[in-house]
Amino acid sequence: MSTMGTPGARGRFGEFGGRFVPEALMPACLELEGAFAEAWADPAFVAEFHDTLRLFGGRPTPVTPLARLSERLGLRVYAKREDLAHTGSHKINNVVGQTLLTRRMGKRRVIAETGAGQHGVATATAAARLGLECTVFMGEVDTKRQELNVFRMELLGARVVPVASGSRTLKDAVNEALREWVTCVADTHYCIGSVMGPHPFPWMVREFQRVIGDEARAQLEDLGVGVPEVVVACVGGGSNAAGVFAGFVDTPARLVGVEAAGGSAIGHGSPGVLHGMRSMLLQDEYGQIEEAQSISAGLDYPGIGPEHAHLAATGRAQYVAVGDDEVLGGLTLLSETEGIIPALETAHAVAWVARAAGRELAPGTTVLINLSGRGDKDVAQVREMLRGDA
Amino acid sequence: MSTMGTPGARGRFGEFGGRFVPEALMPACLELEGAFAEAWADPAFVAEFHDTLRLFGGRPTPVTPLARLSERLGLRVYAKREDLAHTGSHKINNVVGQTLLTRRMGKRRVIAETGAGQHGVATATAAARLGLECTVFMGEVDTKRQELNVFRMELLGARVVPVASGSRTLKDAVNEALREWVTCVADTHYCIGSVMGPHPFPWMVREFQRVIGDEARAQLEDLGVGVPEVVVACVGGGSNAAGVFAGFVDTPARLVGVEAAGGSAIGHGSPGVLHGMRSMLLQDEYGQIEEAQSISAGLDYPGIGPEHAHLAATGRAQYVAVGDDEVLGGLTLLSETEGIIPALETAHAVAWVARAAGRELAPGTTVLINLSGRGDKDVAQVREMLRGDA
Amino acid sequence: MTSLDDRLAAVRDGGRHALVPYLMAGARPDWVRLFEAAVAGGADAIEVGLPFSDPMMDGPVVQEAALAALAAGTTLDSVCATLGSLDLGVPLIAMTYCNVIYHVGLERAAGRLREAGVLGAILPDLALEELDEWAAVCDAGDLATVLMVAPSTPVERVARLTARSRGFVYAAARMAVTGTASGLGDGVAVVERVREVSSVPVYMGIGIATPEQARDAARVADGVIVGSALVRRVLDGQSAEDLESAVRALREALDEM
Amino acid sequence: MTSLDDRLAAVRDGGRHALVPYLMAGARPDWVRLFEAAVAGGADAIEVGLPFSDPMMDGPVVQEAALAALAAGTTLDSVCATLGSLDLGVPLIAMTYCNVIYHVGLERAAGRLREAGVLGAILPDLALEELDEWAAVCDAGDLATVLMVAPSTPVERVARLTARSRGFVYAAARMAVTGTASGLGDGVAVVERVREVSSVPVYMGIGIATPEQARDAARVADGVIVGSALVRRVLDGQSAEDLESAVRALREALDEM
Ligand SMILES: Cc1ncc(COP(=O)(O)O)c(C=O)c1O
Ligand SMILES: Cc1ncc(COP(=O)(O)O)c(C=O)c1O
Repeated sequence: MSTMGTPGARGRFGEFGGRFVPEALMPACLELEGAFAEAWADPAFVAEFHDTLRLFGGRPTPVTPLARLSERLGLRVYAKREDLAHTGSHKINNVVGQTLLTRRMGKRRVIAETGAGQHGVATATAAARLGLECTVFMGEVDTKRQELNVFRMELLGARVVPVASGSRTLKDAVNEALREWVTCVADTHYCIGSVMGPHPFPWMVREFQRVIGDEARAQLEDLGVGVPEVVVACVGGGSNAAGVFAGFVDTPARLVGVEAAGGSAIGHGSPGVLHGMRSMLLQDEYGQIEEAQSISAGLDYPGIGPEHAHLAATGRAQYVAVGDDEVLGGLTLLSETEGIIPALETAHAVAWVARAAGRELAPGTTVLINLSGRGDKDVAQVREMLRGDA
Repeated sequence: MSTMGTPGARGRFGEFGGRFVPEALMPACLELEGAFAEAWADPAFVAEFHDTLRLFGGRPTPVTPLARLSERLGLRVYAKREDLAHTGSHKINNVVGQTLLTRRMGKRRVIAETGAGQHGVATATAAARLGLECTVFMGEVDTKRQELNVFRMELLGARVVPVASGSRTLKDAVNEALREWVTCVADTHYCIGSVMGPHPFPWMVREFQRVIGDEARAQLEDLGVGVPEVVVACVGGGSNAAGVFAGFVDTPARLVGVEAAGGSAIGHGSPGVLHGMRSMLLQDEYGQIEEAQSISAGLDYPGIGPEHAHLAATGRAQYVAVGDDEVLGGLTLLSETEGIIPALETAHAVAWVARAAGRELAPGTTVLINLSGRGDKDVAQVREMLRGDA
Repeated sequence: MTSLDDRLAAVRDGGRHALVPYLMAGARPDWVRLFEAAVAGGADAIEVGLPFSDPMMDGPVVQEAALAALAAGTTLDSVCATLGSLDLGVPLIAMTYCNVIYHVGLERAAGRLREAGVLGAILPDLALEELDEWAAVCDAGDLATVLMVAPSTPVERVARLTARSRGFVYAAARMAVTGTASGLGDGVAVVERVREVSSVPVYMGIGIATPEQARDAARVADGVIVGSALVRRVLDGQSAEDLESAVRALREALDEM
Repeated sequence: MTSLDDRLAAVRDGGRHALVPYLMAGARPDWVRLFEAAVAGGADAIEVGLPFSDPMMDGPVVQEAALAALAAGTTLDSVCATLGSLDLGVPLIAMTYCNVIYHVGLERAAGRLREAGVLGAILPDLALEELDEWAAVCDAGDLATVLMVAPSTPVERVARLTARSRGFVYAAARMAVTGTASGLGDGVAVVERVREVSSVPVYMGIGIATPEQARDAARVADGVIVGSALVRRVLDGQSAEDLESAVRALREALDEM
């Protein structure tokens, strides 16, 4: 396949991807693959998807020229504003797609995993809009750290199930969602939150997210910028990065994914199989999965979407890591210079650009940052951290 | 003047409006009036305003058909989605306009009052983007209730000054901002947060907000709905209502402003002079201003914009009140049926529509609700309240 | 010419610089006694604060006094009733905010004040542009409308304000709300601007607190208004005698001129 | 035909319903003793759990056992070393997840297991679509790849799975992860679907906990797999003797058939 094209029937991206799930789930994965392929080729479905994103999700999100940040860094920086999408991040693109597909497949319920709650809130949102039942699995540790997001989901009519197994965080929420899915796959769709999991999820989620890159490409054209020299996005599972990269993979733009230093599956991981996919994973010498560590819950994942593992392996995209200490600097920098408080996840991308300015990024370089989400959810945490510093 | 047209030199809306400020501020008010009139007639300024709203503010915000709410209420309900604007409410429209004007007037600093912090955050945001210095006055009571918004403003580089005078809430923050303005009017613009204050503020803020109504009018046309039968908005100072009403005032649409029962300046107030304007006010028998009481900080204001007082007096718009108890119902209703958690302020408008459905609003009536803001800021408070109920 | 014009012209004609203490009616139960003390100390007129809940031209000291007065139940009527039963021997000038007056009704409010012996009124939030109605009422009722000129007031506007001010012109010494400050700020320039267009008496106020400031002000102005510095003493619980001495110190500084 | 096929065919040919307890290697320090007790109680084979941090096909009981085993330092190597030094007398079938195997490398992992005397392996997250590589390695190394058929498996797929399963076909009695449940769920139907396309032995598992369930299962299946019910006892600290009795109870139920 062409880079970031349609994967073959095995759902492989080079040596990564595939489908590593219990037989009980295979029929559902196959059904989903067929249903998605068919829907995505159906102009009526595609139109419904884009109409929903437009009328409900707030798309297109703008590309904002960041004049003051550019001046500060000696670059020409633009931001794709996923923070302005409904529920505050790019997550809505994916869940709108998957819930519409759920309805199309005749299923009445969705389940989802969530870490900090962003994907859970997004799923609950999209489910509420279509009147689908919704259950969200969330690590017990996270339900406590993110009480308000739990309540948000409940307000939206979803049931939140605290997951007490394993490390009781995102990784275990995925496990638990998969276990639940085994029991209810006939009427329930598993609305996974990133470009991960078994085929067709990584492909499907990337396709639902490519609207980011496609829009940005056209918008930068309209702004007279053309193709940027560098496209930067933070990477947890990798959905916002995949979405924006997809719009520029066929251009000379350098693609940079920014991982959290403590969750750097490309930087510190090795190939393995988890959550239904073969990809790069943080694991010990025996193949036991290690816990990721990041101040941003959304990057706190020991794996990465298989397509990113492939893009890294082929060198088409570059993956770098940013430590927790730099992230706060990225967050405050963007806030002060541009009036945009980014999510902690997103602040990784900003922090890398700030670090690379004048070094890896020559003065005057045109950079598109995918502003994957807004920081409102993180303000209390950032406040604690800045106080702790003081 | 025509209804919601340009007021004359005295800034009157019928018997309301005007300019009741110390002489020290009059030159600034006159300068501002001139500067705004000139800028608003300058296509370059208007273009800069609209470009900024588009590229930075996330406009146009969509009009969302609310299918499930409509079915539930037996109406045809649409929502203008100001919750999707940058910083989470319509407040951004006004501050973008005023900060651009500040720069055009050659001033280097803005001050603002804020209640819950929405307008303060918006002002800090717009100021950061232009590199203007920013000071926000906030009642001491509110700085404690809304610590996170204080921190947000600080992240954006603003200084927040707790106001310890009077009732230490919004009303006193306005007084304090006016007092501060007296001392620094030469290089500082007072970026007021609603359609209130002395002329030209009520007019100017309405003009900056009319983008809501103008967009919605065209969008409903595009959706094939045409002019809705009813346009509903919550009213604190009245800026979101004025903005949406402005787009429909020349149509047969019924215009409904929803006040908080405990801050109902039209419902329970009488004419008076406060904060530089003559309008309807909550006051005692001696003309001392009374404190408003509402669960939503943004409606917790004893006055109302003078143009609303006039629209009420002439009957062109109708003002109704909704009690705190109904508001939570409005909030949960919209959340569950449509996946949109509205601000508590906004929930007043939803609650009135829910109450009026099948009564004042005949089945099938087309209703546009201005969804002035998102509920994220209120989630902790709503959680407390729902728990308190349980 | 209003009665206030006459009375204040007489002060100037007597070669004297006018001293106008500002005191809040009702700020203390013994507020009348304080007013008398100010007169005994040498006041030529008293600016009588009528409390308003939202005094946008006042700093913390006057705000506090207003809240105290309101808490004690002070109203326009209660103050007028008290003042009407007295003769303090000097002109009284009410200082309050539009809403207090508008709420009662302009004619009724003016009538009340005048009946109580008040000769003038300062409404700091009543802009020149909104003046007509109130000015007409005042002119008809022999109540002097005292207007303020600020450092920010452009020259052409100084002339218009001055032309419409009765009794005296209030020259704001600085861009600030009421309070204490040092020096005269822009006061001299403001007074001079008024002088250029008119020969009406000009009194300087806003941030004038000490005898030295008063004396310096009187080098250019016809009188001074001292508010927060005195109100502070009232709030601090000083006795009428102490207040009288404080006023006398100001008096003496002025008389040195 | 793999060695496991031979051994299990012998069980069936002996007119016996196979009893396959699932036990987690390393879940307790005395785990070998527990394996021996299971054999003594009448097991025909043992499914040897090799712990994985993220066991997506396992319910809480097996998860807990896996975490205990990992905490005790259990690895593929440590288990193989122990098993290689024993002869339990019944076939061993490893049950673990792909990553444990992939991480070591397929050939090496298969070699290790086979050297340790393990005759088969179940990787519940290895889908038919991903099977080829592992199956080739297993076939080459005489390690039986046991595949699972689920209630959701469509008929044409049952045939393909059955054709590629070695030793036996694992008939999942219900749409669920490992655990205890009542009744046989969809187990009978699943077994019948396999029978329609093949004569290989079919063992039923997933939620089979009690002797009664085992007996009922054996009415249609060639064997039963009992996991969580026994692992629960292990986690609860029951003695090897108690475990042996529990296995024996299952044995007797099967033998009643
Ligand atoms: C704002 C934001 N950005 C990025 C991420 C990381 O996810 P992904 O890498 O799939 O975009 C998250 C996940 O929660 C998020 O909330
Ligand atoms: C979301 C929202 N809606 C409405 C209001 C009320 O203001 P206005 O009446 O000026 O629109 C506020 C004020 O903070 C607000 O935040």
